[in-house]
Amino acid sequence: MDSLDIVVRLAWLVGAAGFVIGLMRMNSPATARNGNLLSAAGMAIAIGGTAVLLAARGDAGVTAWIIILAGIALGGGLGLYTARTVKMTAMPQLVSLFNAVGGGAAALIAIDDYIRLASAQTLLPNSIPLEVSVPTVLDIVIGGITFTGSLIASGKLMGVIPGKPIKVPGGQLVTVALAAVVAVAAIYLWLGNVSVPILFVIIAASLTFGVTMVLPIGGADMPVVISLLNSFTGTAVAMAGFVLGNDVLIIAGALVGASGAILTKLMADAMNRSVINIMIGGFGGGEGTVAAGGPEGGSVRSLGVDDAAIQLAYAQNVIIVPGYGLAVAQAQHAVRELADLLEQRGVNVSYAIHPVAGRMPGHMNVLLAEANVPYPQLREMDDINPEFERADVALVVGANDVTNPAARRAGTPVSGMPILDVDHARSIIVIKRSMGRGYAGIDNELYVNPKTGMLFADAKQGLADLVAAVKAL
Amino acid sequence: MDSLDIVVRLAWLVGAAGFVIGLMRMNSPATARNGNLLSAAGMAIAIGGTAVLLAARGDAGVTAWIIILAGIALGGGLGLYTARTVKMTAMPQLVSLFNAVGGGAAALIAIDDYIRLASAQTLLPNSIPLEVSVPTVLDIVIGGITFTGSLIASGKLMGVIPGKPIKVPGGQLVTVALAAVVAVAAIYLWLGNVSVPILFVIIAASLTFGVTMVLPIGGADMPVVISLLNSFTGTAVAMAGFVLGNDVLIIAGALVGASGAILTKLMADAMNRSVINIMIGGFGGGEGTVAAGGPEGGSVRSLGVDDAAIQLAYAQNVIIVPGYGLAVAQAQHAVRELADLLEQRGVNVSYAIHPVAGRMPGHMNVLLAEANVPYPQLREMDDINPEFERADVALVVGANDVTNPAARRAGTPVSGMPILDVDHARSIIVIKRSMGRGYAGIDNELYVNPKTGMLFADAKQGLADLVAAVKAL
Amino acid sequence: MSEALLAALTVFVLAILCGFAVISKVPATLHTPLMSGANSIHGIVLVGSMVIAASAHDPLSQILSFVAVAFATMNVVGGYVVTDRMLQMFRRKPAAAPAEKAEGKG
Amino acid sequence: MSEALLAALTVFVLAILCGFAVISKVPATLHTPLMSGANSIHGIVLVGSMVIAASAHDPLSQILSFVAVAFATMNVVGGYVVTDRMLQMFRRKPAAAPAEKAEGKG
Ligand SMILES: NC(=O)c1ccc[n+]([C@@H]2O[C@H](COP(=O)([O-])OP(=O)(O)OC[C@H]3O[C@@H](n4cnc5c(N)ncnc54)[C@H](OP(=O)(O)O)[C@@H]3O)[C@@H](O)[C@H]2O)c1
Ligand SMILES: NC(=O)c1ccc[n+]([C@@H]2O[C@H](COP(=O)([O-])OP(=O)(O)OC[C@H]3O[C@@H](n4cnc5c(N)ncnc54)[C@H](OP(=O)(O)O)[C@@H]3O)[C@@H](O)[C@H]2O)c1
Repeated sequence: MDSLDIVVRLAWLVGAAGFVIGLMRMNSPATARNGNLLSAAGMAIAIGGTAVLLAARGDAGVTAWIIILAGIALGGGLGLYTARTVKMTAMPQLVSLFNAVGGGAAALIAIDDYIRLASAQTLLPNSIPLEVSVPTVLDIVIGGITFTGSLIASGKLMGVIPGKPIKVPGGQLVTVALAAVVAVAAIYLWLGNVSVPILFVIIAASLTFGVTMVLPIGGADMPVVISLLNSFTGTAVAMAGFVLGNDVLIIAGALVGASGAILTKLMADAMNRSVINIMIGGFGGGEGTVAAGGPEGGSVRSLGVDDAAIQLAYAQNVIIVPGYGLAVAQAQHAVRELADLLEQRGVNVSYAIHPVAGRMPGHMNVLLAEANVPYPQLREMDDINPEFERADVALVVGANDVTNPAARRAGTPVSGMPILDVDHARSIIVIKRSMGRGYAGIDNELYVNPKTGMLFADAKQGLADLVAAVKAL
Repeated sequence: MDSLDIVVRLAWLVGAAGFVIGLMRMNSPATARNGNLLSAAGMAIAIGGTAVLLAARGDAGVTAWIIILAGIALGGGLGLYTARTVKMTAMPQLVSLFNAVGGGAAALIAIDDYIRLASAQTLLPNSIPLEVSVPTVLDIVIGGITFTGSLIASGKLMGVIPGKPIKVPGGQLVTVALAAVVAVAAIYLWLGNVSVPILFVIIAASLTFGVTMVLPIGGADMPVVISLLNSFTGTAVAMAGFVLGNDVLIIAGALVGASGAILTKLMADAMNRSVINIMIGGFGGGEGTVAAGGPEGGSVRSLGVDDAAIQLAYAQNVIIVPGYGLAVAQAQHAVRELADLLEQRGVNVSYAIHPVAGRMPGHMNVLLAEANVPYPQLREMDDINPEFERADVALVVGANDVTNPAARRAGTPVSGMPILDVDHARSIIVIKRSMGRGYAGIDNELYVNPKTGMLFADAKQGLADLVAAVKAL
Repeated sequence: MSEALLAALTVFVLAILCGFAVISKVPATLHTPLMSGANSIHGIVLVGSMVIAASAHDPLSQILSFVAVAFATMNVVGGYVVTDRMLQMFRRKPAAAPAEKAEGKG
Repeated sequence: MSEALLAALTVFVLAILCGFAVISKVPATLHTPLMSGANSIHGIVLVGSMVIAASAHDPLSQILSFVAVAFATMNVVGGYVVTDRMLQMFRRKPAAAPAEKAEGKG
């Protein structure tokens, strides 16, 4: 091992360390951005080192360099462009897309490696040791599933593919069949047989599996699915590392595989679902905005814009509770305008952010931050809940389940989900279009609370009206 | 590498994994004990594997086995006995003792290894490569410092050595001189010279350094010092791993080295000291229970046992605030007795545990748990602080600094230390012997608060009197 | 089982443990950025793609490795940029006491 | 720098990172037990001590390795036992809702 080797290997190690420390720092808002940059620096070092190695070794011919540079130019361009231009709320589907290509790349490495070995060995049995064939197959299977799975997930979030669960004809049967095929083929290769056609059977089966796995899952559960597939890609990359005998791939891959798994669990917990239950499709995807009469036992009080405006303008403390409806209506700027107006009048305004308000974790923060709402005004649930008691008005904008007191009782679809204690506020104003239900598809007792006034309107429109009305005071 | 090698190496890997997962689980009270057992299991596997390896290899003669087994019997016996019999409050010094022997063992490995090499090489220059000499020297230096340093720390906590800072004649000079000697000697060896005498110079200097490093530090800061030395031992063990080329030593050592460092910082933060500032001796060690007149501007109201008993007996909510005085007076059982008595009378009682109440982190939990106070009644500071408002009586037993409102102002020795909001309680009863000061050596404004009544007594005696008085009601 | 494989396995296990340990109690706000951040990290597969590209001689290998490189680079570049955009959100007003508080929670 | 050393270094770095990551926001209550727990772990030095003892032939080596083994074992056994004693403290009443709460904090 000459000194160049050593230097490059050390560079890879430094890169890997960068990833770990970067992730650590991304655990808290204060250091998160710096953590991401750190991780990026690690990546740069690792890739730079590789380039130096290839150049110095000179085993990369002109064509090879053209391939590499062209590939980098193309991929880099696409990545940069899409990442720069995507709308805040469309980010999850983009992440899913990047995840797909990552998994794809990992699979391609194993495929290419296997084909080469196979041709070199001119198909002698046992010519490919288990040490190689096992990670190769795993890489291809996991990478393949991730590739198509992530594409579907992305498509669902983009709306290219309908978000609602799509039953695959044959359903479970197909899945089981595919799994069986993969298993048999894998064992065949592990027994020492060398066969490219069989490899392609595995590839095809894995790709199909990815599709059938994700199609039946509802759009609302996609964040969790994407996170899971992200963890898969990590594992696939680690396998690629074993195939190539490259430590940095193994480290980074395993790191993402493991942390991704934890993260997936955290996400699922945050919407009190279990990952399993999501993968086999629970109540996910019921975007039920079914217009429904007021919940039995309790009359709904509807409120005029002017009354609402007066309540807000003369309040001491107002807490705004944004929900999915705000996102749908793209009303983030409107709500900020109203908040600013109130603050000018000396009302102090803060936003109560429920961890799973909207349809992806952090959805509300992303939205409101896009409208430049100052971070300090965004308050985590546990942080603000005690303050509802002191709030004169809680203004609920397009939020439903996350405010439903039913969650405190057992036996409802939202039971056990921590909620915002909106009902502790002195008075409550709810802006939504109708008595329609939320994601969980149940009525909200908050709306029949005597303290509650309903302002029926599209969030954006309703807020605009309020701004006008407050100005008019 | 034959299959036995592989099995043993895998066993070591499993052991290492056990350590990491064990530590993870020790991060939360619920899983902590199980985590420790897991780590112990990992240790058993690693050691068992080693024994098997040695046995199968047969390179260990009869004498070797006698040495090993005798050593294990002796060390194990001592460890088991001391650990079983030590009093709860004496645990830190014992941990420090175990830490000392651990560091010692690590150093001995390197010493032995070096002497063998030296004699084998019959002292040819450059016969010992840097790869060996660097970790060897580091191991010996760090291990040596830890050995004596931990012994001193332990001695101070046991009271064998006076707890108050002891100025070393020559002070800083000696330290610097020793450091210089070590540095020169180390470089001499790294330059390729082989010399056992020089090695012994290093050993001697390191051992002395350990002593001069810890002597000047006050007893109250020992928890932090012990934690720091603990992290040192980890590093020494990792170095021993490099010397022997043994992965499991490297992993476990590095793990402890790093986690120990973080833990040390957390501990120091908890008593808002900086590690540096402790090592060069800050206000640490001032166990100033100097009797002092009531703080200027404010009269002290002293309270009779019976009045106190009545207040407690007819209260709704009582929060007990234990402090160092409770530990000194060994009053944990007395306080529990009082609490039970009150609970029987329908008062609900909880304990407010300040992170640094007493003289070691967790001191109060350890004490109260010894008296079988049910864990749920022990409430972390952040958890209970909001509840003082609702407390009819806050009963402060031998606590001082952790209740001192002065901490909320800048410019006092306790400034910035988070405190228990005892002064928010409707009324306050303080049991202590006098107006004496606490660790920080300043007066406590709480004691001159009109809501406060002082019950001057030794904690144990005072509590006993209260129990009697409450029973008498 | 070769020495090399054993070493690789050791590294693999340690990295997994790091992965488990590194994600502590994260505020839900950070779930999406964290996911995105982890997503960029597996872009490291670019290193592997470059390596195979360097030794690709037949057309098939060349095509495969070209696609691999392009894919991987997209993952790397896009991943880090989009993550950074998400995180820019967390910038806050100059003097923001409450922010510190919020961080405390984080 | 040999292949072996590089591998060892990789493992070393990863283990350090694990160590940093593994200690998250721990309640102060657990500081002492955690310290004690970590303390027991470096008792792994017993493995090293056994190895040198096995190959100790001259009296000096034998004495050194004997002491090393004894020291290390004391560290291991004592460490785990005392840690366990500290942690037994955290057992709680059968039906203890608040305990759950307290854990949440942990
Ligand atoms: N955050 C995540 O990661 C995530 C992921 C998956 C699922 N979920 C689930 O999603 C739910 C989130 O709760 P949420 O309260 O934010 O939303 P929600 O419970 O889904 O309710 C959204 C409400 O917004 C109203 N709305 C829709 N369009 C609107 C518009 N243009 N203007 C005004 N209002 C409009 C709807 O009522 P109208 O039709 O009457 O207007 C609907 O009741 C939770 O159940 C959570 O578990 C969250
Ligand atoms: N926990 C840790 O890890 C750690 C480590 C090092 C330093 N510290 C520091 O130690 C302090 C801990 O605060 P604290 O409030 O627990 O204790 P403290 O501030 O040291 O006060 C203890 C008080 O207990 C009283 N006392 C002593 N013996 C007594 C007895 N036999 N009966 C009744 N009362 C007795 C003393 O007053 P009288 O003399 O009037 O009785 C003294 O004022 C903090 O400053 C902390 O930073 C903590």
